[in-house]
Amino acid sequence: MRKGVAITIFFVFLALMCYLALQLHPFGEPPNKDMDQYFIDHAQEEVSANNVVTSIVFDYRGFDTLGEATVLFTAVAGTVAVLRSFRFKDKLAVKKLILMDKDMSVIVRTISNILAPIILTFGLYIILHGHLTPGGGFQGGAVIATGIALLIVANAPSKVKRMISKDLLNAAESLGALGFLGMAFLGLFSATFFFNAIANSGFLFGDKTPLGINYGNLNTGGTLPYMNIFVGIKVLAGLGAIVLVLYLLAKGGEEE
Amino acid sequence: MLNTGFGYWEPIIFALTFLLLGCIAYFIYIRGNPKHKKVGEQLKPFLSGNPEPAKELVHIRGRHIYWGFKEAFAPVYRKLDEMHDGDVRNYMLWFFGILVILMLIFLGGM
Amino acid sequence: MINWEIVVQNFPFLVVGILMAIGVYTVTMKRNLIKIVIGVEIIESAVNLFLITLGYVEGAYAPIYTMAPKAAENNMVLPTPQALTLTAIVIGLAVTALMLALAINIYRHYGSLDVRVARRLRE
Amino acid sequence: MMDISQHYPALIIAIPLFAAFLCPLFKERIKALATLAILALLATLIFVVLLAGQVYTSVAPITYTYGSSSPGLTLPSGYHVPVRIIFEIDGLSILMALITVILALVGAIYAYSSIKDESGKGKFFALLLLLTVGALGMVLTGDIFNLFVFLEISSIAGAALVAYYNYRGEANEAAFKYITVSSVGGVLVLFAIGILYSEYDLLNIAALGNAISTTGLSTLDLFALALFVGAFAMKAGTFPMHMWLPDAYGEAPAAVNPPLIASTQASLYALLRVTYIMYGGAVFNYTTLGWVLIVLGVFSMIFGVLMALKQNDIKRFIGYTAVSQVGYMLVPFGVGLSTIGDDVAFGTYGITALQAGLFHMINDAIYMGMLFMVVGCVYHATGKRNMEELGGLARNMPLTAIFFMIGGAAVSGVPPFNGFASKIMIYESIYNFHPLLSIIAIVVSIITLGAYVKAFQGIFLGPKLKEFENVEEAPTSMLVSIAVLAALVIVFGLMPSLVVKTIIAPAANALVNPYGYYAGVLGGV
Repeated sequence: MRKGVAITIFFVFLALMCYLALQLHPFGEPPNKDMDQYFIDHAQEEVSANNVVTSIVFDYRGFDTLGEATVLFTAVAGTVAVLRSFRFKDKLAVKKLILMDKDMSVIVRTISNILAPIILTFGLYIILHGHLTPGGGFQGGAVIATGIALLIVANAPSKVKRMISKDLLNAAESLGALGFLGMAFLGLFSATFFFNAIANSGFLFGDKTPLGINYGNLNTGGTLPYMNIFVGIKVLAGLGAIVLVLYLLAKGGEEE
Repeated sequence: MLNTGFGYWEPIIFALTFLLLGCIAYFIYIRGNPKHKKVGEQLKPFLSGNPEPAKELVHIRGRHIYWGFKEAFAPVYRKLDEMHDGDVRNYMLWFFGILVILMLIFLGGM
Repeated sequence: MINWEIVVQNFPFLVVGILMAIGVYTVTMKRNLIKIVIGVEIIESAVNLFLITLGYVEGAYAPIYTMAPKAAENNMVLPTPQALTLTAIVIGLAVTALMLALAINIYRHYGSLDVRVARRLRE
Repeated sequence: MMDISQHYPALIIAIPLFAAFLCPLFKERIKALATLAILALLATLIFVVLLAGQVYTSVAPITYTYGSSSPGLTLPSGYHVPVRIIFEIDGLSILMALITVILALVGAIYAYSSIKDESGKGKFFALLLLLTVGALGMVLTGDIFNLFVFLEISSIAGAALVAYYNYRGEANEAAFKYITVSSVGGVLVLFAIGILYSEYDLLNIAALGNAISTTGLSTLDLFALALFVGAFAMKAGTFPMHMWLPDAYGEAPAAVNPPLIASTQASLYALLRVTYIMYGGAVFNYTTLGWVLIVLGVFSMIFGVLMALKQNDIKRFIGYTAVSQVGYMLVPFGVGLSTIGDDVAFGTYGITALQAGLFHMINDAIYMGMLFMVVGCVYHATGKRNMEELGGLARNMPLTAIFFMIGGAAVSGVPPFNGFASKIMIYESIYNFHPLLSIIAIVVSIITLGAYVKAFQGIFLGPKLKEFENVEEAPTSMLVSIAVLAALVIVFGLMPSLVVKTIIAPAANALVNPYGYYAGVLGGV
């Protein structure tokens, strides 16, 4: 009975989705590009960024990105809160995780020690060049977080706890989020919330970008590079905290 | 005064009327027999001569209330219990079912 | 009756629809909580793919001016869907992290990841 | 140099967000955390009230353009579509924002005593503030994708808070169900946004509405509408997509219930925004859409209250009555929507139904928040939540019992409390649309009263039980926060006409004037 209903719904849904796909505009020929043409035409002079996507992410729709950073912050806070240590109060609880305080093999540790600095450098590059090339704070932060994750999973929980503390990561995350919010507030004092106050002002990262296709000037972008850096800190700390909490939990060495 | 289009509702008048009626009720209450004794046999309930059980034993718990109503609606409740089986997949199934029905209604009916 | 040219041209959109339906199947039929998380992820990926395909313009270049080829001038794909997808991916990541954390806790309490076990709340 | 009065919309979001980012740094210091949260929410409340003054005195909706060189510059000079994120605040938005902030503030005051003995307090207050930010952003924004982002913030924060008592298996289970259902709903909203984007290349609600009304309704628009209606109705907790609601409400800490209710109401707001405003300018068959809402509403009413009647768990019981109250809002909204094409019917009862629905929406938020906190007090004092094990508590907790009585009377529509004021408006306006609807509403109201009598008897009446001899009245901060809402219940009940005239009527008028909303962004269209 239940299975039959589910299969029926699945097929009706599939049919509706296929019908929808055929109703959409032909692939590769958007019928209307009013808003996007504005971004392509004006991103360089208004935001002084070569990367149009980053200029949308951090300037035109910067408020969405604040929301996005908030979502990540919420998820980290939520995950850490949900996985905080507790004493079982209900009788049915049976599963206790076994403590496994062991390093991974020498090969893994050596390779991860060699790779981690390279990954960190690459992540920094992605963060700093977010307004010129593909990438930005989120992507770079995620890359750095993989480096941290590599270091975490290669070592024993007791060693990890000495290396990185959850409090440090939490504080770094709050700092990144507050810095991002602060950059948004900076605009409030000159025009509106999220106004790009530094672009074309001559301050650090405040140069004008040459219009049209160019080789890229790192010293452009206004608030974009600052926001990228803060978001990068936030993302690497947040993802690092999630990996750390999950790892310590899986190995049975959760923090009190 | 709240005008509902076909009548009105004035809570202040209602509250005043309520107070007035309360005063009248209280007036009748204080006119009662002052000689009524607050002690003795007459306070106990008469249970065909049987002794009165302890209060804790006759406490009616929440579950017992509306037993008749629940019995009368038993077939409905059986269906509803089946539906609320706590399986997260069924939650999704109801959601997608309604979604599909809505799509069909909207595409066909508008 | 079906216009096959459109079917071929809109194949990416069809893939999105099929992926979504697979996600629906996964969340309504699979019994393992982790598989349900995967099903939600499939639906999320389908929507992300949908957004990205919306921005595609035939023969156009990435919307980045740094060292772009000459032909890219005035011939770029729509940038907004890429920005939206970036946001949607991060949101999807956040949801997944929280769902997995909750699944871990359910396992610790109930000793199982079966949805038929994880239903103490009913009626 | 900077005129602060222009920036209220930005500050309303930024202040609680700032406080939320600070919260984890305080860790377990409950006093500092509660002070921070309460101060931030008080500041937000002040800004919301100031913004309300602006909204009620101005003719057009207030707009705030993020990142442009001046807040009122909705269109970049010389361009015909909005490109930035715009907050557009009309009477309805500000009504929802007011109620959201009040509920969050009350929840924060309540939390001070109620989570004293738990760990992870910093995270708790951060998540509480983030839940509020999510609901506030949803009701203030004028951008459909931004609405999706805030929807996700509120559902993730909500799910994490539902699982806050993580030593209870049921709490984790409820949170898992909640996040699964709401994330799929959110993703489908995003799908609908993508469909609309593909057609019009716009994300602003006003601009989209204008585009839909000028080009006419296409198949794609209807697909998007179905997805929006389904997802938002599910997030609002309508039958038969309500099953997550009693789970989540029942397992959440009582302090979180008021903001959770606010986020549910925000989803209902989004449903109204999409149906009345975004699709309001297009010519299509409103009656079908109206009847869809009415049918969903009637089912929610009847089955919600039937399930409530057999509940023995005190918090799930109130969760099911919340489902039934959602029906009371959907039915008048559906009636208003069905009559929107017919000027005579709309003038005589449609607008009253709409006002009644909006009035019931805020009344419901107030007394439901109050009732959840009252049963939270009972749980806090006794550690039990099954009516089977409770009884005779009125002797130990007289104030709690009185508050429960007020809340129960309000929810079941006993005069002179606020529930009656909005319900009489609902009965009389929907009677003209279809008498049967009115009869069902009245019968459900009676069963609700019966259910609350059962709960009151089960929890508070009966002889003094041995195991509850040492139970004490709830702490002051919990009682104060309940008293605030109880005062609102009584004030709204005694002065309904004033409330309707000052805050409800502007909201209803904003809702039926989609072109005014479009003009707020696009200029004189």
